[in-house]
Amino acid sequence: MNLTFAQIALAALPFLPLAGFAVNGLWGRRFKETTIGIVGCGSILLSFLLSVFLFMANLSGSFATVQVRLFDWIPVANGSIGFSLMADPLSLIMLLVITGVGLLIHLYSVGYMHGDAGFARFFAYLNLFIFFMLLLVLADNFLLLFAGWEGVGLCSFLLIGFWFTNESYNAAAKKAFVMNRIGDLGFLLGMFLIVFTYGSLNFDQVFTAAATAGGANNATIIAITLLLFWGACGKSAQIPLYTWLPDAMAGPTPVSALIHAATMVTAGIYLVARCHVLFSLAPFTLSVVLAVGVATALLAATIALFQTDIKKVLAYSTVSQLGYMFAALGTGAYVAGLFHVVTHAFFKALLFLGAGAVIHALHHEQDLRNMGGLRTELPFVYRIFLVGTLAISGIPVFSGFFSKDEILMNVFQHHTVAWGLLFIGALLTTFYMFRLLALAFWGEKRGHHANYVPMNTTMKLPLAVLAFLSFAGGFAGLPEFTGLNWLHHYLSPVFSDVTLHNEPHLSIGVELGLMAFTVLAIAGVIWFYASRFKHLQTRELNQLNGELPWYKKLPANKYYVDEWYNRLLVQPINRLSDFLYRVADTLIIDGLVNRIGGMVLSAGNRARKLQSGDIGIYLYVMLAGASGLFLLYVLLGS
Amino acid sequence: MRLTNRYKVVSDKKMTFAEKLYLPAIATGLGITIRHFFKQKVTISYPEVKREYAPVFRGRHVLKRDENGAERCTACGLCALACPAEAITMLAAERKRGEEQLYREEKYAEKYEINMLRCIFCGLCEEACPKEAIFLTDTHVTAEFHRDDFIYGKKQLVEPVDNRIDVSKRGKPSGRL
Amino acid sequence: MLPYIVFKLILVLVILGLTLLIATYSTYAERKIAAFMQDRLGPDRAGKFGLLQPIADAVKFFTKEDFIPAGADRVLFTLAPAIAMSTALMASVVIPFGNSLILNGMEFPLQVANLNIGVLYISGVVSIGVYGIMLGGWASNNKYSLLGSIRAASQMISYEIGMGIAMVAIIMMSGSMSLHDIVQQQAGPIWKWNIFVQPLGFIIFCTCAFAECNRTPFDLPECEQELVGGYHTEYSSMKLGLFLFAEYVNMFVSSALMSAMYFGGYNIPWIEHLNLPHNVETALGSAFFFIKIFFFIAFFMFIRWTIPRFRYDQLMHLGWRILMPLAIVNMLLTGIILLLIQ
Amino acid sequence: MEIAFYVLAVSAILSALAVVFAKSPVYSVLWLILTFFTIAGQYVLLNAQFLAAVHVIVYAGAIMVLFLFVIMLLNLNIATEPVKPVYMRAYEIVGGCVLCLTMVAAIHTSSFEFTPVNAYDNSIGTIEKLGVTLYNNYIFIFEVSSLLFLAAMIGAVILAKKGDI
Amino acid sequence: MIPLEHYLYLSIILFCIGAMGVLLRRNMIILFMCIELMLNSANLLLVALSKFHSDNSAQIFVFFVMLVSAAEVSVGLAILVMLYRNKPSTQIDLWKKLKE
Repeated sequence: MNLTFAQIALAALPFLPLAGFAVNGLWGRRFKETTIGIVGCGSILLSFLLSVFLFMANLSGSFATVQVRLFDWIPVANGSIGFSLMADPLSLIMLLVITGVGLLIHLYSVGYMHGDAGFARFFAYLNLFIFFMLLLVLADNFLLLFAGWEGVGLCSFLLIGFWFTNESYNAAAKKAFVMNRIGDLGFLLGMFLIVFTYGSLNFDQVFTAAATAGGANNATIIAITLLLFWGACGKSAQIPLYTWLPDAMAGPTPVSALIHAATMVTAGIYLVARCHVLFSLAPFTLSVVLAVGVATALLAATIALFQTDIKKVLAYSTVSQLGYMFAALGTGAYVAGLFHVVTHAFFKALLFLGAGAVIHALHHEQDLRNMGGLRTELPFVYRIFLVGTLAISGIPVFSGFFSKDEILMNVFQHHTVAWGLLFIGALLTTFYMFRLLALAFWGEKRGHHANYVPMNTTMKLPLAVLAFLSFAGGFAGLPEFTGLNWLHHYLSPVFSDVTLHNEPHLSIGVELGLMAFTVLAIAGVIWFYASRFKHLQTRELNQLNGELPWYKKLPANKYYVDEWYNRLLVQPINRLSDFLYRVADTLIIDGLVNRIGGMVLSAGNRARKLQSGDIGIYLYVMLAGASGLFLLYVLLGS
Repeated sequence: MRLTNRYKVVSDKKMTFAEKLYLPAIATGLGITIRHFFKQKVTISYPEVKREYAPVFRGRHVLKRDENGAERCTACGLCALACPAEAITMLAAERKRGEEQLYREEKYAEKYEINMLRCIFCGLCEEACPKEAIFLTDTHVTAEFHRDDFIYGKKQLVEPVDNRIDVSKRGKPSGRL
Repeated sequence: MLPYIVFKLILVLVILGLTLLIATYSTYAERKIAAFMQDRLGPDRAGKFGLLQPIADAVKFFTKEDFIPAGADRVLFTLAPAIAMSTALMASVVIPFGNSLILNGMEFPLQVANLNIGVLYISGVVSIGVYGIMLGGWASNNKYSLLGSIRAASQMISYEIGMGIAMVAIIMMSGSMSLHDIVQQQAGPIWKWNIFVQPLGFIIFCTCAFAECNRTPFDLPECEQELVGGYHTEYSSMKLGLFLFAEYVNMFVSSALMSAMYFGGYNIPWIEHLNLPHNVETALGSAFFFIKIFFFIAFFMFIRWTIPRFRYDQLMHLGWRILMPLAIVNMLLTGIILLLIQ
Repeated sequence: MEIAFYVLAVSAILSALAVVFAKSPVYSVLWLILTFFTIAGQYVLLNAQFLAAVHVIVYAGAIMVLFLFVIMLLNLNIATEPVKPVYMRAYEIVGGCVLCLTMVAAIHTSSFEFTPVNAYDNSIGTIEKLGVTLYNNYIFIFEVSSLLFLAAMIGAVILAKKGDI
Repeated sequence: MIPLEHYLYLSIILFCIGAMGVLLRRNMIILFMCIELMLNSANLLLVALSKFHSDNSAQIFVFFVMLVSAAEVSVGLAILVMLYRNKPSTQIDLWKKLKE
């Protein structure tokens, strides 16, 4: 087997973090923190360098896609499912994001987790996560992708419950796990259906088969895509499976930044984008995706307005932004969705890490009501946070502007009502982000001490880099009309077959007008909040939950979704289980088993008398039996 | 306290890998044994070749006679007194008429016994004797089957008249012991 | 066929006689060498240089009182030395004492039986040899004897494993279990000898051979200081003689094996260049083989007076935890290298 | 050849009987060793020299030494068996004979074809052939049996060890 | 050539002697030995069949039988030694309580 260097690099990529995991996981307890950090970050750095190499090679045109088949994994009737990796522009973009942001967050964690008892465990988990994530994006078939998918779910579970002595954190981890399992069920069923329909799980084969079969909107493909989307909803926290993500904030902040903002939750987007051939064949599913995306974006944004936990705000913000991405996918604008994935990875990681810096500095204080006035105290973090806020709000030149604008533009083209809702969502985004900024950094100090934990360079450096990326990342996808949309150009080979949109593009004038309108509205929101923030803050801080009017109380309590879930799903199941336990299990099954057992027991009690323990008699009987058998043979056999 | 210069300090230090292999040590050991293989042998083929005794060797006793063949011993008992092992007993008797040829003095030892199992061949009897009657020779006390036979009487001790034992060449240790 | 059978019979008798002769004179050699190493002369009374000493010993053994202790099991007590002696003698059957002689156009190999499982046969016979010692010790009805025989049994079983695995490496090299083939494979230049290919194997084999023969430093079954005489404490006269004799026969067989398996047997390096007549070459080879055997017998004796006895736990430690792993490593290495060479 | 077979067979049967009826366990062991030797002789006659050698090494060289070892270690040379009533012994001997007879009769009346199936291949018992078969067809069993050995080894050590492990 | 039946009869006889020994004797060590005897009769038959069928698989089975019996003996004797420590006798009847 002659491997090109690119293939070797590809094969090595995911296994470097795995090696890091093995080393830290097995011997981490004996290592010093420095060693653990070097092992953890070093393995990611190496895979980042390999990713960059692959990316450059791809850019320079030395290959379009690169594939390597490591070994036959599961032999099946026709051919076998290979443990094979594949990198195309889509994977490469994800690869860069995962390893790049992952590297920064690893670096940050060295400072953030300093002194924690589970330092080695933390880095081992993080490395394992990166391994599975790389497996996910590099898989060239559904099964391997599913392996990575489950793996990241596992790591997410482990890391949410990282401080496993806290019972509620464990509950959060369990919740995330169960929610993900519900989503996985859809994915799994989708896979079964794919195998059943196309007889393969290999991406190429499936897509080719689907494309040649044609027949848009037939029931099978709608079922497949809906099931896959169901899986994506679970992983990417969309309605109705979004409730685990805010709870997942129980994990350490770098985890929230890496897994629950930048990478894992975008796996759903990746899945849909990867299967765009299928989705493009099912416009009905796409409209479902759009609807779910818009609804999630708006709903999460309203909830985010009323959260008091700094990480919860960011968590709902993430859910909301993921909704944007799905909305983009729902209109068939896969590139726009992915663009937002990238920029979101930058600024949301930045925001989370910034929040982490605040939490770190304030001795693990997460409640916004106990912050305030940190602008002068933590100027570096403030600046960082400001960049992130501006980026997510969509202020021009910052990265969020370009990506969100592209989404809005595409949605406008497709569905005006959806655009209107997303526009409102964008305004809400701006509002809650500035509320967050104001509560944390502006105004006066509230209830915290002045002895801040200092930040070291390993924490500052990633923040600076991410801030730069949040600022400049948008230039990768300048608006369409400029003709400089590099990302679009780069990803075009992957999405070359997207034929859904053959409507004419909006004219430059309309586009610019919309852009200006959005920007103006956002600026208006900012001006409104900035000028009146003191009043708004005092009112909010003095208002207790019970005093809120209903329209505020509802989002403040997350629309009681968890409670409804509890009442509608969990409790009935509990009651059913209880009933089944008491009647079916105890009376019928146990009764039967016990009765049979009792019979055997009494029979055994009687038969036991035969066993005297005298081996001679046993043997004699055995011998007699053997003799009898042979005698029988002699008499009958001849 | 150092008794000799050939002492060696014993230690139980950890052996190095080379020492743990043992093979070099075995080789050195073989070297030593093979060297001895070709060394001058120290064995003497006894009955044919006899080793010279030292001049001060002290073997079995002899009771000397004088030039005329008369016993020199007068049974004075000084030897028995000097004997640290109390191996010597004697019985004195008076010389009868006509026995002048046999005994030099008027008193003689009627019985003179040395218990060779007790004797330590120190030679103090020889030193003590005023009459130069008892000497230790360079012959050995031979092995016997019975304990009684080790009590030498005059029969064994007194030198035969016709086979005098020459003790003149026997060296004396310088100074008293 | 008939001359062949006659030749075999003669060969058997000659080898039996030679074995016994060599074993007999080994006792003499042992005493002489021991004496020399201790700066003594050793036996020199019977005959010239004491050369008749073994005969005198034999006469003494035969004329001594044959004593059987009261509590002893008479049958086994008598049987044991015979077993020890006969198993010791049996091993020499497969040893190739030389290449074949060609007389009258017929080829007569100088080996009693060229079994294709020669090496296995040897280990089989060696493993039976322990019965003589065990039964002897047990039948004596003496605690010391029993201890000695139990020690002997565990020692011999333990060292058989290392020895067997060391031999496996040789078998892998030659691809045959026949000793004749193993020797033939070492013909030619001197570096074809297995000692240069299997130095580790030789050290293991040699050590195990010492233990199997109950020779110092592994003579715990009969260590005089602890167990009086070990398994032969109660024996006297020729029964004792057989036990002692068996030990020397074992030594002879071990030496023959060592020289056959590791030192080229009857091969003289580069002799094929001399273009000697076949029979002359065979004769020279046999002589050379015996020289090697004598060398190893002497080596056995040198070792005896060089190395002190091991302690029992050290013995077991050496056998199980050093020699056996080493032998396995040696075998694995041999296998890997053979695989790579192919 | 045939004489050898019958001599070996008769001595095998006699020594096997001696194993059963010997008074002292030590003698039982010795008779059993003799039986094994006769069986090894049968192997040689059946052209399975390698198996014969292995049989001697394993059974005579290892297993029986172990038996002897245990007997000596526990000092079991005195037969301490309860005397069974005569009728019981008779029952047992008759039982064994009946089993034997029925089996022989079964063989005798059966219609098995006992003629050689294939043309006899002389190289069947050689080490090379055995090795090829062992390492091609039975490699899995071979490996599993090594596990069995390991388990037996550990078990024996643990059982024989005094006190707590 | 000796007919196969003779090997069959020989191994049956040996087997039955072993079985009889198991019945007759109460000494655990001798029981063990009788079991070995029975195993060996089976081995003998296998080798004979291997020759008559010209198939060496049977000889491989003999290997495995030897192997299993070696393992069995080592564990069995270890158990025996352990039992002997508890009750200094090798009579099998004394261990009737093992049935529980």
